[in-house]
Amino acid sequence: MPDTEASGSDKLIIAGKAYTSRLIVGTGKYASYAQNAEAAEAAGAEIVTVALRRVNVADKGSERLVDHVDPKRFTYLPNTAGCYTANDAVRTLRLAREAGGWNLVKLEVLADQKTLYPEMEETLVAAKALIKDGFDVMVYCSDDPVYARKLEDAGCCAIMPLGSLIGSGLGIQNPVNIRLIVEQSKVPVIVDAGVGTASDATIAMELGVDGVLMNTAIAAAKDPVRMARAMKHAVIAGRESYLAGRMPKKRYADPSSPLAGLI
Amino acid sequence: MPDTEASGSDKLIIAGKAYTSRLIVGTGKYASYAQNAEAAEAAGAEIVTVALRRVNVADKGSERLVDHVDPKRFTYLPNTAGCYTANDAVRTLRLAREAGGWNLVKLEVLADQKTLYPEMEETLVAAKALIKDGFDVMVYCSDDPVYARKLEDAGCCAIMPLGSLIGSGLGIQNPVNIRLIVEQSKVPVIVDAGVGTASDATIAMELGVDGVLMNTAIAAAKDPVRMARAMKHAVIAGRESYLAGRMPKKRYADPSSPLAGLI
Amino acid sequence: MPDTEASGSDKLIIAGKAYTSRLIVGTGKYASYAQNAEAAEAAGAEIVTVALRRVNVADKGSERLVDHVDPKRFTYLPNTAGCYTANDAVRTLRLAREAGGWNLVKLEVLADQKTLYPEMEETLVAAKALIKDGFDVMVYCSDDPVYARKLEDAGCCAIMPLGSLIGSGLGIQNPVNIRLIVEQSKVPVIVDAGVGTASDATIAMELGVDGVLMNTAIAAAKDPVRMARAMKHAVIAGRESYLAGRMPKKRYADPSSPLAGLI
Amino acid sequence: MPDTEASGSDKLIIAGKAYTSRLIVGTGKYASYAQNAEAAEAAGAEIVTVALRRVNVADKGSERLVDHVDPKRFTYLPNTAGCYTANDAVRTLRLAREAGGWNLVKLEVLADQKTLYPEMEETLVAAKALIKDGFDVMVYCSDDPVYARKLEDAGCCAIMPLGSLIGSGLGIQNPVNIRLIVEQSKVPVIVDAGVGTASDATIAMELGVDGVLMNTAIAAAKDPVRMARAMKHAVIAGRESYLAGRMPKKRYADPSSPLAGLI
Amino acid sequence: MKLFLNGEATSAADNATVAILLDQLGLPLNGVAVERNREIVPKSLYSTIRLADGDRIEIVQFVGGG
Amino acid sequence: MKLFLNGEATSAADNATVAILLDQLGLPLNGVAVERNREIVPKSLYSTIRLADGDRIEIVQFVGGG
Amino acid sequence: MKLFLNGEATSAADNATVAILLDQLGLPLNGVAVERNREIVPKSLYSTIRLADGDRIEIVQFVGGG
Amino acid sequence: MKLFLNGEATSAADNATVAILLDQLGLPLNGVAVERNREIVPKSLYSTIRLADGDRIEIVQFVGGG
Repeated sequence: MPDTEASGSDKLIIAGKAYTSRLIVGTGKYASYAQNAEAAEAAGAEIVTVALRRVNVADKGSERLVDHVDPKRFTYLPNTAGCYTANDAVRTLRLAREAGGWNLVKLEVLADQKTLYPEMEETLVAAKALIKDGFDVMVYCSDDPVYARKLEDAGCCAIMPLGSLIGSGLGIQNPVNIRLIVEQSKVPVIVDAGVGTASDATIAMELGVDGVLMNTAIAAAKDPVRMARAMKHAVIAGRESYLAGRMPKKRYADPSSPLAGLI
Repeated sequence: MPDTEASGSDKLIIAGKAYTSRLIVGTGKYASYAQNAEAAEAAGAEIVTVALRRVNVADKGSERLVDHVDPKRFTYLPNTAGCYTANDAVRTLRLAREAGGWNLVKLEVLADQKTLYPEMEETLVAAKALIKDGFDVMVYCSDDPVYARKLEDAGCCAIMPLGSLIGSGLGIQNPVNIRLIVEQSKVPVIVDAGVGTASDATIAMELGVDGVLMNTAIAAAKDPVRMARAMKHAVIAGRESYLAGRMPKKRYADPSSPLAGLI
Repeated sequence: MPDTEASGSDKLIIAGKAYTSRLIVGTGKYASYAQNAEAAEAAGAEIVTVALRRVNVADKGSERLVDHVDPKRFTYLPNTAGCYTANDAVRTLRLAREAGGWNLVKLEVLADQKTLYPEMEETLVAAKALIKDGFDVMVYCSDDPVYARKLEDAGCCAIMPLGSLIGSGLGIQNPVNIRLIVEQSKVPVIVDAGVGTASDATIAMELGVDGVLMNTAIAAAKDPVRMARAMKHAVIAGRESYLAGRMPKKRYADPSSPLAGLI
Repeated sequence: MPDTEASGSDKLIIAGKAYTSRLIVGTGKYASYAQNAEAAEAAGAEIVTVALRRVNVADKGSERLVDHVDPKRFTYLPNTAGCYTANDAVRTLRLAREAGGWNLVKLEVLADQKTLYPEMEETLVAAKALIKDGFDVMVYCSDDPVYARKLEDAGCCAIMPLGSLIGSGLGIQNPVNIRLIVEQSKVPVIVDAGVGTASDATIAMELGVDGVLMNTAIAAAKDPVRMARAMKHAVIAGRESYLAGRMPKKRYADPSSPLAGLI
Repeated sequence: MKLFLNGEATSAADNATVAILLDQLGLPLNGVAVERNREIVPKSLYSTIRLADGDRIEIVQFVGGG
Repeated sequence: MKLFLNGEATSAADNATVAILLDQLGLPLNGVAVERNREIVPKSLYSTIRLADGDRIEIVQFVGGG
Repeated sequence: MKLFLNGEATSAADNATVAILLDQLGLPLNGVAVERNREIVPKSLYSTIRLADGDRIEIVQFVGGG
Repeated sequence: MKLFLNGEATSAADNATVAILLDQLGLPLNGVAVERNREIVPKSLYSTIRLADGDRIEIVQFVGGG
């Protein structure tokens, strides 16, 4: 099957581990964990982001994510959503490591609730602390190529610039910066946040990024499972297109049929 | 397999015949008929456009398309590329029907060599003549929704507006007109010409068109076979995305992780 | 004053008459004829489009356009808004000529009320009839470069392709077609309909069109008179920019200060 | 004259001083200081950026900027182009203050020669040092709204995010971030770098920024003086358009002429 | 006599000319155009052409439009 | 006799049928279409229709095209 | 004794270990992490570390998030 | 004595002041700034501050820049 062939020769390597899928999906905002699991399945995802929260002591009966999205089948990627300081983020991820036993984490330190824009100074501080502490840090960041380089120099294993604001669905706002980050990075670059529809993901991949991370675009679609499938194909399409190398644009027409032999 | 499931319940019907693939590919501009066949395979295409030309009496040894792209496996869609009058187009397609025995044809009457823009008056004249003569006419046309309606009223079995100039790779220039044509048409709408890269095809499908026809985007890519595979996924991605229904765009951020239970 | 200098050496010639302003404004949808007149003034317009309607016999006291927008100061350009056939358009403009005594008219034959898209076949028929009858015809049309050529060949004195649907404010949907029309035309090309904000007008002019015609963008702005002034500057800006010739785009940075002599 | 009336009631206030023009121009890359002066004149600029460099002891006869662009007529805004550290930038501006006796400066600390992207950490350090030292600091920065806030909190008198890379002419890459900065800022926001043509400036102003700073777009145009005039109008157009408030966009058409009274 | 003026039935003095009708309506001779039974009436003939019973008259003027 | 085949002068045996011509050219009966003096020749008549001196013959086939 | 569990006052058996607390709460040992007075408690010590009156305990687990 | 002026070795009269140096270079007192061994020299001291052998002097002025 073409896909497997393709992916067979084209893996995404994060912190030394190879993945076939270049689509990472979130596990928030779904109608149910069951739908969530079905969507992750349809997306062909191998990595899912998860949040860490207090257990609900009052309501023990409440459903648990792990009962639907099997941590043995999907790599759990704990995030620090809701953290506005380096300290909170580091504390959260240490607990995550204790709870799950995994070193691979997604760091995000946010500046404010209105934009959820990354707080780059705090993010860099947290990244350095976590790397010193033995974590493999995939870092959510702005599309500032200078800060992206600092995060890579600090030892982050994946640079994850936003396409646009988290949950906005406004697509890739600044393709030039994403391209600059791709050109300079030696670790995987993954567009995190902003994708709103399938073509956004294809466009991101065509810029040469190594993967895409999304949540709302799937969870808030009218039919999340179908959109998850759309995104699976959109990411493959963009990756293959980038590797195939697009045709040059022309200002005028260029016939596709031979001019010779016309009756 | 998700794809088949999806397509299983979602066929493209042209002139009463059902197709699983929504990607129609041309057979021009390839390095060889062998590469051409491999690309059509990778694209998962079921319909390929072909041109009609004088046999090369001098050089009988020359390769023949039919020896590489099997007409039993792929539906041959004869075009009228190179025709600048209704008469030439009708004459060409009558010969094509005699040569192949098929009624399904692609009509294109062009205005000039520089733009290869459709000559709409002549196109409408030719469409009426061909339909009277028993042809199933898929018609290449401008994105003028008024003419699209006239062509549908005349009995064309598929409306095929250009995304941008043939061979230009400039993508979908006028999404509003394409959308208007989709909203008004009862027969399949297929974007013909203009696609330059995978995301262009995804964007076209997200507008609600029923399929995409392309040649140069695949044949002129650095790796045509890989681009063909990219286009296969791009068209599926766009179709599924359209059917799934995208999330609404937001001016500000919207968190994907729960606010409750933060430590 | 720069403006006058500029315009002094750069006139818009329509049907043998020279105009300094390249902005034509409508006279519909305003809160009052008084505001209408103030806006036309602020726009620096020399031509205003007007409609022809039955006199209101019942209410003789009703205000009259001519009392606010002086036909001696502004060239009245009668339109055929509301006409869906060539016959209605021709009949309307013959009455307009009798009422005003002017030969210069704006022809528009519309296809349907939902899109108000030009009905190109009828438009061409009407254009030929009016030109035969001695009118100077400025013609509202689609952005189909082939039909634009036919209208010019028929003798129209200005080709006026839509930027996007009348009253939609969606801007210039298809810059490629507008560019093709500009490149081929020997008579003035004026973008008619679609402009929603000042930058739309600047973009249109930067494509090389000779002028812009708008109504809703000014009349439906929160402050119509101020928007009229904005449009005046936007059209001059786009014209001067087109004539000045823009800098080439670069993929990377290029310093504006000398590298030599740094301390 | 409309313009003056408009500007009369709408001044740009920087560090307590009011300016009528919202267009700041550079003085680099011109064919000659004479052309430079003519362009600044045509742009209607009141502020020009200047660089500080070693005097050329060898060639005393060389032309001097001050002999063409009179510091009494134009506010000289010394920049720190070519500085890659906070120390170099501070040292340069202290010399500039001594040379010219002005407190108003443009701070830019760059990350690398390829992108000339702002080095935000160093920029913030330099801004604090300069403000402590009594400078009025207009700061070139990325479009990161979080850092923009830090620079404003540090006391900068104008926030100047890039539209795109210096000298690239790629326009406003991220309108969403520019909008966020505009919404949050209490000091003037001026788009610095990236403008390539007049419509870019209009688009920037329509986002609500208080001004635009450019150099290459004018100096590298085929006709710099004419482009300077274009930019003057483009900035006024965008400002007036923003203040006037644009019409809403519509998916379908909306007639500009009355439906009543049709014959 | 009876006329259909701008689509509505009305009456006018027998043998009234176009000029008389416009006067009766309080309309100026300029700035309007008159169509009689689908035929434009030239201003030069306003005072000579007499209307006939049942005539369909259209009187139009310029209004704001885009 | 003389024929104009695909725009070029050529010669064929007198009274040759379309089938004979195709055979002489080493072309298959299928996958091609034949036009004689602007009239399509149905495959069913290839063996019966005889060509005449000066006939303008077009023989076409499918080639790659977009 | 009194504890502050996930920000709310609660009570537990004197000298209760973390393991006992989790058991009392009906929580599994796996899939959760426990913080005592801002210090993470390694799973290996759940049965040995005894809680003290007034301890501030956080017990967290993975939930859906993006 | 020897000076390093704008990065290049040059010589000046012993005990020369900044004012003397500028004069010797044919430079105006205004529109330039002078740095001596990384320290800015205020215009007010141009005539009093005497340069010393080996001083590193920077003299800068405004040029076109964006």
